[in-house]
Amino acid sequence: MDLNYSKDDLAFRDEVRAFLAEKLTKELSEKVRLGGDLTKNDMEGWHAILNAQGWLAPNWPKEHGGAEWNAVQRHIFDDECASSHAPRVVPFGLSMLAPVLQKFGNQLQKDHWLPRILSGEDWWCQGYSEPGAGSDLASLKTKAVREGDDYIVNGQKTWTTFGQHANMIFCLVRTDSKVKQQAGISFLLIDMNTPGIEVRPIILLDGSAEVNEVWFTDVKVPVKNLVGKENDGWTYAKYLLTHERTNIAGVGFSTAGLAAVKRIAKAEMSGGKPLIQNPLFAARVAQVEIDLMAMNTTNLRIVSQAAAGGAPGVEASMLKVKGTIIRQEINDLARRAVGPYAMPFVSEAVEGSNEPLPDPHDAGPVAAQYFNNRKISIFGGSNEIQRGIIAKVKMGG
Amino acid sequence: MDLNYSKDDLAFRDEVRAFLAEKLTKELSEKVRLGGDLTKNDMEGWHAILNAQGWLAPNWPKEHGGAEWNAVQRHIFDDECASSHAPRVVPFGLSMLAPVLQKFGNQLQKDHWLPRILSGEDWWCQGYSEPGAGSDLASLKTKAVREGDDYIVNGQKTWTTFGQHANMIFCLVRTDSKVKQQAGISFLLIDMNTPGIEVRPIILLDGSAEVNEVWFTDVKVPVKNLVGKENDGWTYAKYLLTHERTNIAGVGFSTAGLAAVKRIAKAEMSGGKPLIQNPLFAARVAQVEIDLMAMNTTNLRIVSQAAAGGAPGVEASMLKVKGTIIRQEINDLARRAVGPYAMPFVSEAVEGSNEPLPDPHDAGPVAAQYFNNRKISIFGGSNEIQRGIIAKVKMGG
Amino acid sequence: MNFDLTDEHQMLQDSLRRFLKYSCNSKTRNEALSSETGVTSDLWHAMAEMGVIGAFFTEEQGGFGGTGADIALVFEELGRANVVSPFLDSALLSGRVLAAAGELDRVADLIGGDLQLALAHGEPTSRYDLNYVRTASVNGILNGRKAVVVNALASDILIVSARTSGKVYDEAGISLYFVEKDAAGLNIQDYALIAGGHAAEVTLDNVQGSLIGEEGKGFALLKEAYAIATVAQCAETLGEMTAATELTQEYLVTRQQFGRPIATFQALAHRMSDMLIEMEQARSAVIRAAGYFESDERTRDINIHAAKNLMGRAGRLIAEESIQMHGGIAMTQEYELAHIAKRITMADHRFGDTDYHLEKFMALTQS
Amino acid sequence: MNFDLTDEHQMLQDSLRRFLKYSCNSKTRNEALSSETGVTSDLWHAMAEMGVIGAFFTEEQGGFGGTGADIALVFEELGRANVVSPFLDSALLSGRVLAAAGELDRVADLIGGDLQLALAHGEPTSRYDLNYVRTASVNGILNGRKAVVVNALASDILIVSARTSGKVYDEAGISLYFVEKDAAGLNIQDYALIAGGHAAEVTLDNVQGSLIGEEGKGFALLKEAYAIATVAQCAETLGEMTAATELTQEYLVTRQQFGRPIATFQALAHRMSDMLIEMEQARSAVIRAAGYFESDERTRDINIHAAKNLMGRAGRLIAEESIQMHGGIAMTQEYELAHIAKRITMADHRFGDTDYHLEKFMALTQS
Repeated sequence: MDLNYSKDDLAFRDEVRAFLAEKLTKELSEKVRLGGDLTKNDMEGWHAILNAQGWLAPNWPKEHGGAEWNAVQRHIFDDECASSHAPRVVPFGLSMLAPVLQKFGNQLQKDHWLPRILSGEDWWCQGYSEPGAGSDLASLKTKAVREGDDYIVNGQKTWTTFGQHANMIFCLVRTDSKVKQQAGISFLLIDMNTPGIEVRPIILLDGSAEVNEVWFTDVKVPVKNLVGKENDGWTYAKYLLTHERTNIAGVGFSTAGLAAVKRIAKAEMSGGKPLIQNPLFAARVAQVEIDLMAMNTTNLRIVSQAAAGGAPGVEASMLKVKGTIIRQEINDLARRAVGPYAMPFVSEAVEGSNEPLPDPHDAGPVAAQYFNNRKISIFGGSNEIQRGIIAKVKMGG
Repeated sequence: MDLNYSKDDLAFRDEVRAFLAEKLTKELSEKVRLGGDLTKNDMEGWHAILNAQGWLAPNWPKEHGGAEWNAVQRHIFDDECASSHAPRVVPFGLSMLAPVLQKFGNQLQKDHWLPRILSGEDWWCQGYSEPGAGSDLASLKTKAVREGDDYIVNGQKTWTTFGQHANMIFCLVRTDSKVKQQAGISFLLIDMNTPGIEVRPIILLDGSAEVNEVWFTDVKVPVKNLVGKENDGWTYAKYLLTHERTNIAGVGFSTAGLAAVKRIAKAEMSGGKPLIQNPLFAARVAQVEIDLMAMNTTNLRIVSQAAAGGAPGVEASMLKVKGTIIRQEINDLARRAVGPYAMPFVSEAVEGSNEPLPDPHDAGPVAAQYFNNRKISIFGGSNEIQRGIIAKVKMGG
Repeated sequence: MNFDLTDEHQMLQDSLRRFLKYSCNSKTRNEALSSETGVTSDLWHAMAEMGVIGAFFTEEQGGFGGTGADIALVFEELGRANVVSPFLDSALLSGRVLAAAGELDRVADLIGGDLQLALAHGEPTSRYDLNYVRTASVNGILNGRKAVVVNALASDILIVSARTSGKVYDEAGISLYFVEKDAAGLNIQDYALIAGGHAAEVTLDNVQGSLIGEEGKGFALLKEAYAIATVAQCAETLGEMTAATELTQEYLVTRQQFGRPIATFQALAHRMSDMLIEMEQARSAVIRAAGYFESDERTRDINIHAAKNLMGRAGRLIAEESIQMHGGIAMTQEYELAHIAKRITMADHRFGDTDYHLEKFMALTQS
Repeated sequence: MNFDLTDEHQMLQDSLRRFLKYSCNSKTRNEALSSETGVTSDLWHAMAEMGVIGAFFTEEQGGFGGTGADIALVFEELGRANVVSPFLDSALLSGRVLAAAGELDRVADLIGGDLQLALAHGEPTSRYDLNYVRTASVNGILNGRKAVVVNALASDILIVSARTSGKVYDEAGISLYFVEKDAAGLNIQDYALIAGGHAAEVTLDNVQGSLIGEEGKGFALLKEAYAIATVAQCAETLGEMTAATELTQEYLVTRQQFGRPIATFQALAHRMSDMLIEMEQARSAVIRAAGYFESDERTRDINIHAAKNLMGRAGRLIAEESIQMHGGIAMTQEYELAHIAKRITMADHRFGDTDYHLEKFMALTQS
């Protein structure tokens, strides 16, 4: 057992740091740090910079242009990016669709779509959830009916993140309604510019407009855009869900968030002393820091097992639950830390303005972030679903 | 709305205080305060003192010799007894069996058994739980078969508190095994001196020996000892269970326990200062004190509604859950407060000795009390059962 | 001891609840939310006519109530209906300062619904410390900055605290002033609040103020007004928590997943039970804070600190669990719960947060 | 970075686990519990022969291990098998003090299994403060009282801390002494411990001691020995928590209520999931405390304080939830879980509790 980074790891970390110091602009990182909404250009720009460096796809095999880093390297990269406040790479094409195509796509599909994900030519979004389905993903109702060389798709998807930016969507659709729920589902790739598709924004409680409803009315999708076999989509969906769970513990985000809490609490005064010296607040900070230190090691233990061949199954669920609890606790500490300055409503997205924040500690976005991040324990398989998975694996039933 | 005691209430409180000051010996109250095990004599003596005063049976109607206090008076009495460290009155005859007899017993049974409960001539224990039944009370297996003027009882009861002292036991027994669980149960009164009954102590994890297994082998019970109708016992059992829940919030115990925690924390030194000045410990104490203040009012609100005619149903479950959480939290604080002195094992019950405790703050019993009181969220309908009741009443299903 | 409402309170509660049910809905609220100042003057006047503002003041002050119980009753109903309107800041907090200072003409205007006020007391680094005043007054000329002044833009006149003597955390030496909205040197940088309504950063650059009450004695007035405002805030939050819990109960019973109502999933059912238990505790805490408001100061303050701490903890549980059990729908702005949850959470940032009141409680009970 | 056990550690773990499974059961434990001193000498010697005690010391000290990882591995196995034996106090804590003081002959006896020790350091009002020493030494004549001295009665010789200079909380001026068991003026009031084993109140009334190491420099030795003892305690508790969790899992799957295994009740299933998550966190905390033991002192201490705090919190959860989910059976002394839960809980009272270590952690990370 050795908890220290190897020489190679340290060299890799230096390389990442140098890269971030050179390529990540102060303007962009400040926007990320302050929780500002990134424009499409911001995200595409960072995507292109990573692609030019060959670091866009850590998990992809080298043959497809991936970096093939090991678990420790991926962890180092995520960590450095989070603490430098680099933008999060949009995962839908890179980390979700790509593994499915690489495993289940045909050669034509691989050759066509994978390079376009790297180049940024396609911006993918995800068509999984439906209104009324919630955690019960398999109860989906969007239908695809075969007509000649096309499927005709009708129905509605929801919670589609960045649907307003995307030109492509991968969808789960029902191609057979007579069989039981999980059977009869297919996996389709759909051009968002096809007639009959409408995207409507959903404003979240913090005022942000990242997620959307996507409506399909008689949308024609060529049969060549079916991945794998008809009615076998549930298999691919489950495979995707395990691969969705990279960086699921969110250790990097929590680390950056905790640093921000400490920074605020050193500046904020309470009873004539810095808030960080208030024992009750300091104890809250210390407890979550201790949990995060352990989480960091739990994460490394699990991902290093995964690198060694074990698939992260129930462990991914554990990381998800505890990781979101820690992140949400840090969000809660941040809103407490800023005191009355948590109250102002500051949202460039909604107001379209960019006024200076009203307080001395960049406090503006912390309450919005607190509310926005309530989602992380709901979306991507709620914590209740994850607890059910853990119990089932560990105790059967 | 008026949160203050009325003049009459205050006069009643003074009367209770004067009574306790006169009748409760220092020796007995110290034994209670230090969590010592009370002897049978201790308990019978206190029972007799209360009976002489006419205060033994607050809930009984006056015709049977009860005090017929209102909810506020009962609360005052419980509160004063707890803060004076009076012994708890053994409830099995007084608060459990008596209401059942008063409502469902025949005249002969009432005339015979009720006076003997008051006089202390009979010491009752409870034969409800069975091994393997747990929270699923209706799955009981102890059988009573009618033979002439007798039932022949075979089976086993468990968790029978003070079974070693009792001369009578009220039992749920199965008189018909062909019907579904709740049906086919009868309510029998059984003399513990009948041949075929054996009582075996169960040592609890804190070393105490209060509860017992009771074994029945061909035990003859006269049919006149059947309460109500054969196979209708479940109705009486449920009635008893609601009446079991007097003083269910345990506010008095918590109040006394919290005072003890504060007393210890003022004497105990940490880093050169009294522990009560340590902000982390003080915050724990303050939080539970705040919860307890609210609980006190919740309790009064609920019992005063009950006095006004409403039956405490789901509210009793709420009091049980929150009341046990608060009591257990106070037990936890007490064990923390005494530091390393929580570790010694001090149990007069097991060791039969009465050596002075090894520390300066009467710390000896606090860890044992912590472990012993894990039972309060398990016995008498576990907190899981109570949460189920609340959800069922509030949301159906 | 008696937990029943008086007949008068029962009538007030009934009529308020009926009125708010009829006149407050997401449409009127969204109008208030998106209005320039956060105030809906129709609602304000209608409520004033019902005597709601009068209930905040004693008969000697020109009102017909003024007890903790009167005020808790009104604010619980406002919370239950999720009303966004500055009754707390404009009418109660500011009004009680003026009433205690003997400014009864202004109070009469307030009760009539014809006056909007704002109390500019907190400063950028005061956090929740009531004795922190750096803004200085020399012969009534004020200089300094006031932070997150709720209702500043909509107010007809500002009440501003300033230091006439002493050091920044001293209780003595704090004075109160009227400042006209059009006073030279006054700047109001207005912004919307997350939970609805507006506030502003107020800067004073050689602004002329006119003294309220006695010079240097403002702290006692502020402390008293903040105490009753804290009771009101707790009661309002209790109403909001009730609304959130009822919505969640209803959702659990209605919403189907895996072929059955999610209320039948035991993990959720048990968590709902815990929420309902904490609701009873929260109600008790508010009853105590309101019921002991007229007791001696120590008893009053202990129960107020206890209540605000308990509401902070229970409020967090109710808001977070309500969102989590709803799932995605609760994340959307158009669903009622999102708004309620924001109000519950933001209440923790008013008049001292969970830990602030815990420390005050500790100081009073563990010395 | 590498989380795998070395081949040597894997072998040690396998052989220990096999041995303990074979030789430790409730019968042997009850013998230890009811014995006069709490020590089972057969087990002690057998373990010493396996090299268990040698693993606590470096090669220079006469052992063949001594790292945080060596020690955590052994104590986790002891915990997993719920062994009641004073390895922690007699061999590790006392032994590491002697090894650091250069008393290598004694260490050799200890490794051979032929010596029982006890460290008499804490005092009736020292709580967890390591620098609190009131017991005084004047020319090696000791006067004072030592509290809850684990293994005192069974020890062959006592190690006693006493103050040779300075005030009661000073780190400088603490000296260490051997005190013979039959020394005049020494009184040992022995008692059993809740979690098994024995301890004693030790009073010293003009007792002759013989100096260990340098006069006045004892604190550094104590601090180092307490640090490794804390790691060992965390590892042992981790083993016990693993045992409790496994028992509970098994019980949930086996136990039927209302006609089905209680593992299928979702509320319990979800709570078990939370326990399993905290078990992973606890394991990580122990890995860190052990793995960083050889780092710089600050890194080492941060990770030890973090671990003991986390074990305190997770341990409480595991012990209390295991009992609650078992129900009545867990309340009985004869059921294995009762014993395990007591050991987990009582670990919070050794070498500083949950809050003590949180405060130490705060001091190191928030300055």
